[in-house]
Amino acid sequence: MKKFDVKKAYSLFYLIRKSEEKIIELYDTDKIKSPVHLSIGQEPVAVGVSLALDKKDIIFSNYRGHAHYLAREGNLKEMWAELYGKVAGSSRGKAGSMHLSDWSVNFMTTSAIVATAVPEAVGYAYSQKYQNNEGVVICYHGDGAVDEGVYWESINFASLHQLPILFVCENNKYAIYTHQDKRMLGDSIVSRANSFGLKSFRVDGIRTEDFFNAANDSINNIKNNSGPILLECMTSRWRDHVGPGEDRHINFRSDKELNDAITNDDLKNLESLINKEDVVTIQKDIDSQINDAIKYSEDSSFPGTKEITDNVYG
Amino acid sequence: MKKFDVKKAYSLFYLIRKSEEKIIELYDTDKIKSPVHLSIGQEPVAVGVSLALDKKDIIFSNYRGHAHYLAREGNLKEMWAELYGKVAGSSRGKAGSMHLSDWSVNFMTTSAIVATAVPEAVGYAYSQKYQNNEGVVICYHGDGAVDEGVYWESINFASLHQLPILFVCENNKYAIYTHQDKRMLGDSIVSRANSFGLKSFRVDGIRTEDFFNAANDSINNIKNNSGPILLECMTSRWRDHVGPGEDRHINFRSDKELNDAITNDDLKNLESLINKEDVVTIQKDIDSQINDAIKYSEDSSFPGTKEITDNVYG
Amino acid sequence: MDNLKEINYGEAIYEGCYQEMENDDSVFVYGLGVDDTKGHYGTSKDLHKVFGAKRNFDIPLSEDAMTGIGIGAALGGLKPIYVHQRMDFLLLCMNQLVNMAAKLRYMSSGVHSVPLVVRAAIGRSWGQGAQHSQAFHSYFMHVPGIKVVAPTTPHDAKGCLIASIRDKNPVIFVEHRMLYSNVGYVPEELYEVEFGKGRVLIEGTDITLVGVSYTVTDCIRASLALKEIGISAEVIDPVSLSPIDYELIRKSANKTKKVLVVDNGWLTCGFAAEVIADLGINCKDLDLDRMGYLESPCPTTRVLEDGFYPSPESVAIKANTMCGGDSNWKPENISRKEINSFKGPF
Amino acid sequence: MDNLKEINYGEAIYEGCYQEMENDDSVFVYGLGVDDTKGHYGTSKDLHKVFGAKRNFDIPLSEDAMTGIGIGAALGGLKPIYVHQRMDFLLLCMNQLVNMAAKLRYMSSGVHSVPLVVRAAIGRSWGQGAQHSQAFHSYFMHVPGIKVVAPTTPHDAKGCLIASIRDKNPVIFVEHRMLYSNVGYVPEELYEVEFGKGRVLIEGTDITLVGVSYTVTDCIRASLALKEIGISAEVIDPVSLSPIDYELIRKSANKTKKVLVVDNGWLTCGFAAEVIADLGINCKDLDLDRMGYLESPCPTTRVLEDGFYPSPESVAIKANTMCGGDSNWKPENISRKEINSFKGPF
Ligand SMILES: Cc1ncc(C[n+]2csc(CCOP(=O)(O)OP(=O)(O)O)c2C)c(N)n1
Ligand SMILES: Cc1ncc(C[n+]2csc(CCOP(=O)(O)OP(=O)(O)O)c2C)c(N)n1
Ligand SMILES: [Mg+2]
Ligand SMILES: [Mg+2]
Repeated sequence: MKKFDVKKAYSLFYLIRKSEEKIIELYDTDKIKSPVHLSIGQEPVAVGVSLALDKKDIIFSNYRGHAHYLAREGNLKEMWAELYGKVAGSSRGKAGSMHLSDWSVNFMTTSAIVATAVPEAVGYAYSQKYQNNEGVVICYHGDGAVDEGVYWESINFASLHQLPILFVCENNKYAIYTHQDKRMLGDSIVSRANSFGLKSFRVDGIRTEDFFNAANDSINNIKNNSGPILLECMTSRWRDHVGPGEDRHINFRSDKELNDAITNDDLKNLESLINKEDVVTIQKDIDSQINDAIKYSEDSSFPGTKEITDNVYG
Repeated sequence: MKKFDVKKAYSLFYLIRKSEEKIIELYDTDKIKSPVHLSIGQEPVAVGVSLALDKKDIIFSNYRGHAHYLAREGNLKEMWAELYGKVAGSSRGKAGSMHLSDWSVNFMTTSAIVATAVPEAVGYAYSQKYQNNEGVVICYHGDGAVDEGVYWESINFASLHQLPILFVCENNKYAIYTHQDKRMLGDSIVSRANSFGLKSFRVDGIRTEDFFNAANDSINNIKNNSGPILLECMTSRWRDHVGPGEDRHINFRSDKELNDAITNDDLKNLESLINKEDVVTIQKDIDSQINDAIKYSEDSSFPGTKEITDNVYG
Repeated sequence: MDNLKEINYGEAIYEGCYQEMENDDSVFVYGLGVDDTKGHYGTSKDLHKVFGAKRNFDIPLSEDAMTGIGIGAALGGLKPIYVHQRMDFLLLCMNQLVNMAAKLRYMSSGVHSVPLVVRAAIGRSWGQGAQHSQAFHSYFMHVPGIKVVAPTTPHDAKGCLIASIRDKNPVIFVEHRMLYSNVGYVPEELYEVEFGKGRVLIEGTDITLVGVSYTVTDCIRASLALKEIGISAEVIDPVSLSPIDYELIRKSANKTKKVLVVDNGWLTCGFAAEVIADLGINCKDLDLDRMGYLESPCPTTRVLEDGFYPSPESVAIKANTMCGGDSNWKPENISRKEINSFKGPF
Repeated sequence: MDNLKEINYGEAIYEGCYQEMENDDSVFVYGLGVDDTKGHYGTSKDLHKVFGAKRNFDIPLSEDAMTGIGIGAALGGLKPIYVHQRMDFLLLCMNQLVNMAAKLRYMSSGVHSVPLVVRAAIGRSWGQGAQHSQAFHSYFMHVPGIKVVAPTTPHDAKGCLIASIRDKNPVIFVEHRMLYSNVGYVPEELYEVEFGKGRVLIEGTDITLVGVSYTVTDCIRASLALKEIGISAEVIDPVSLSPIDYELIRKSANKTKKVLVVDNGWLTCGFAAEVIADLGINCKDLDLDRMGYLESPCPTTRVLEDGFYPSPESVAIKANTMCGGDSNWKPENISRKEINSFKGPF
């Protein structure tokens, strides 16, 4: 079992927050050649979960994947270059923000079609069991994903075969602007999943540490053959569903709801737990990493049009 | 609320049983131009449910639909002619056994793709509510249908909108030769559906009357705005999944399981509750109806090949 | 049709929908986000405020069931319009559309009808990548029992939508994101654009250009560029893809003897293949060719994306070559406001 | 390839699968009923007894997820074979196949590969009706990133299956129920049939007949009937549909100057349209035509069903007419054992 490492948590959290803020800052220049779904507000989940993982564990994510990727300690430069659509990007610009992947950190794939990578994660877990491999599969998805039938088909198979997989539902309560209450009767993701034979728990924390603890326990249980587990992680998306903007003008949620979330920002809390000097060092280091990554991306070239039809078939 | 009418129950049950037996008898002649999925053994569900219905109620069924159709007092002659592939059939031979439909008795449609008519039933229920119509929708489906994601999507919408629909899951424990235990963890159809906000009950009866009582209560509740309900009706399929034969040679279930079901045949029980004379009259009447239907089908002609492309568009 | 108003494509769809909802209580509109403040590019904006939530409502992310629910509601006497933000999502609806909607009438020998309209937007703008950019009109053309329309002008958008709603059959109504801002004159009243009739948008004698949905605008722009070098290109907008107006295309082909079909999708087994096959079978001595999406998924980065799609330039170059022109000729930069001005974020 | 054995198509698939499972531990087979006593027409019979349940297992009715699960397992280094009893069920898998399987390699710029094989049987026998008879090979031909094969002979069935398993890309392996009993000589060892190569099954000079899967047998039988009236028909089996051997077909077309494509599915935007479009673009002065399913769903009753499908007779009649023959000519009744002897029940 791992222990919660506050400094590491702060550092990853800060990295994600600053990267997303940089995206917002730069977006108007049109240098980023991709729609972006920002993770600001949802960092505690990704950071908490990632700190509980081993190198061998495998991640499946979705279009809102920056936090998942960075918390996994993916390659910052390649991610930025990918957003810029440059050849130095992790997929030479073909993927963009919505389809990040990077096998060097077992960050498998991210789909822009909601819930569509969920069965892939389950299939990967099947292959882990088949091959007696060690890593646990982590499947990040939103609360909207559970509206899709394929989600329940996938869960059913995972529990039938007792596969080594942790589902991490980031419940920010909305699918775009539609509240969960308009999509399902009752607040029942956990009970639904339980009824499919999946051990399921809600994590109501706003603290990174709470998500870490839950994930750490779960991963440990899965490694001890508990079968698959679902964590419903309550969280909040601070920006608009897509793009760099805010969404208060759309009036689909109360200002208070959002303000409360912002007030409880765990970044401040984590910062308060570390000594000032370390904070400064971490911030400086990360700020310069991000600047380097942007410079790296600006310096890289665009792919040539003959690349369009490369890598369609293997 | 309706009362259980033993004579009517017996009569419908006998009609279904004899019709199916006649199909078995005739099948080798190749006069029936359609694969058949027989309902023998499952009659108590269809008869019990149908006796609880009003004319205005609407049925959606599946490829194993003979019992549903006959219990609904559909047109016996047209059904037979449809099996024969003749123009006098309810769909001029284009539908066959797997796609029976008959609007004169609100028997809407039957799909051969598992679970595929379930959302249609829900949509019809939406239209009933939209138009303030009275009839409740009945959606028959098998235990295999709940494996499909579309089932949970459909249930979710029905419960979210509190639609007037009764789901009747005929749980014969098998999808073809695959036991429920090989398809889901735990025996949890009712708890799964409950977790989706659908009031769900298991009816363990082998008696037609038990299914009637459950359906009668449910329909009554739905008419009083209870929202949708699911009845998981435990039952047994005596013949092979498809075709006129038996399936003991396949060894996928124990002989005892099947023998027990046959021993408990509710047809005998219902017969014992009616006076002998009535039994004789009913049997004679139905036997001759079936013979008439067969004669009617034999006399009808096949459609002409120019009909192939009729009714593709309206 | 006296009163013409200058409105855009999105507004034309909105107007057709609104007016037909006023006209017919059984029409309702549903889909992800149809009742949010954006209202699917304005096309369903605030309809719930006017007609109530039962006639314009948001749904759970359940494309498969929601299609069947539309079919069921149609069986129940209603006229549902299911709106999709991306045509890519129709891949989740194939079983319901092909196995049910397209077949219920036939299987019942004409008793059932399924007056369902499925509106689906082709997602192109920029950076949409492999899963938010696809067009599947040819999938639906392939299947008997479904109709397909892909209007290009605001006039046809309104008239086709009304005709689609009134049609007894399931209709796939193909929209294109880069068309919403297209402006044109549109009659104020209710009217139908008849299915199965194409339009000659520009008359010409040297070559026939046939587009689909947004690529019709590529063809128009190409024809203007070609005109400057003395090539007279006829531009055809088929409008209705199933049924399709083969006659009109054949007639033009027999006149110009050269046909370039510019698909808004992949070529293999697509719309362009269909049109060319028909001409290959029914006409003689034609020069035929086709263009469309390149044979790959759509790349995200802008430079590759620009090469992936046909453009007025690439269409003009190919047409010029087919007419015996210099293969090194390039038209002056042709402006495409809707593409260049698009700023995202999505 | 010395040791030849006479076996049928179903046995050839079984043998190819069995041998490759022996050869490669990462191959596994799953699908509805694959481990039951029938074992999908014998093609997967008792594989679980030999290789264990993890390598041959039955599944819940969850086509959508089970496709994604295969893709995920392929990403994890395995080689899954997903078996479908009817091709109609693939409509439930379109999102996974088209949006994921076909694109993961591209989106990762070549890092991912998805060596998934999807076996799907076209359901024709009799009485299968509208939902159990369909063929969707053209849907997959349409999409870059997926390969499609449709072998007709036992030899090609075995060799294509092995090649499909070893291929890095997702492959749709099209089977046809009326082919399982086809007998032919098959090498005993492991071998691959190369994708992208078609075969001239019968050489001829007057007309080219191109079939797909089962309609290849219609073409062969038609050519035998045509021979009797002095018409020499060349019969081509494309075997591989994506990639497709355009060259071979063009060459034959340039020789015979007449091509009839007999599709095993609907015509609009289908395989036949594609082949004819290619010929229309790349060859000159050809007589082209196509046949396939009639433009309706498949009717259940036998008399209508017989007219719905192409047959050796209807192919021969059309070919004869294209060759200038009497349009009232009819071939002697051509025997089709596999169709006539089929007794159901399903
Ligand atoms: C199948 C599908 N339907 C609709 C969409 C459009 N869409 C993109 S994101 C989204 C909301 C998903 O919500 P959730 O799963 O809660 O994730 P979140 O965006 O809140 O992180 C929708 C509806 C899509 N991408 N895929
Ligand atoms: C989507 C789909 N997958 C597979 C099949 C093949 N199939 C036909 S019936 C059946 C079993 C269905 O079981 P259940 O729902 O329990 O109904 P039952 O036959 O027992 O009445 C299967 C797998 C199908 N028709 N449709
Ligand atoms: Mg959400
Ligand atoms: Mg069952």
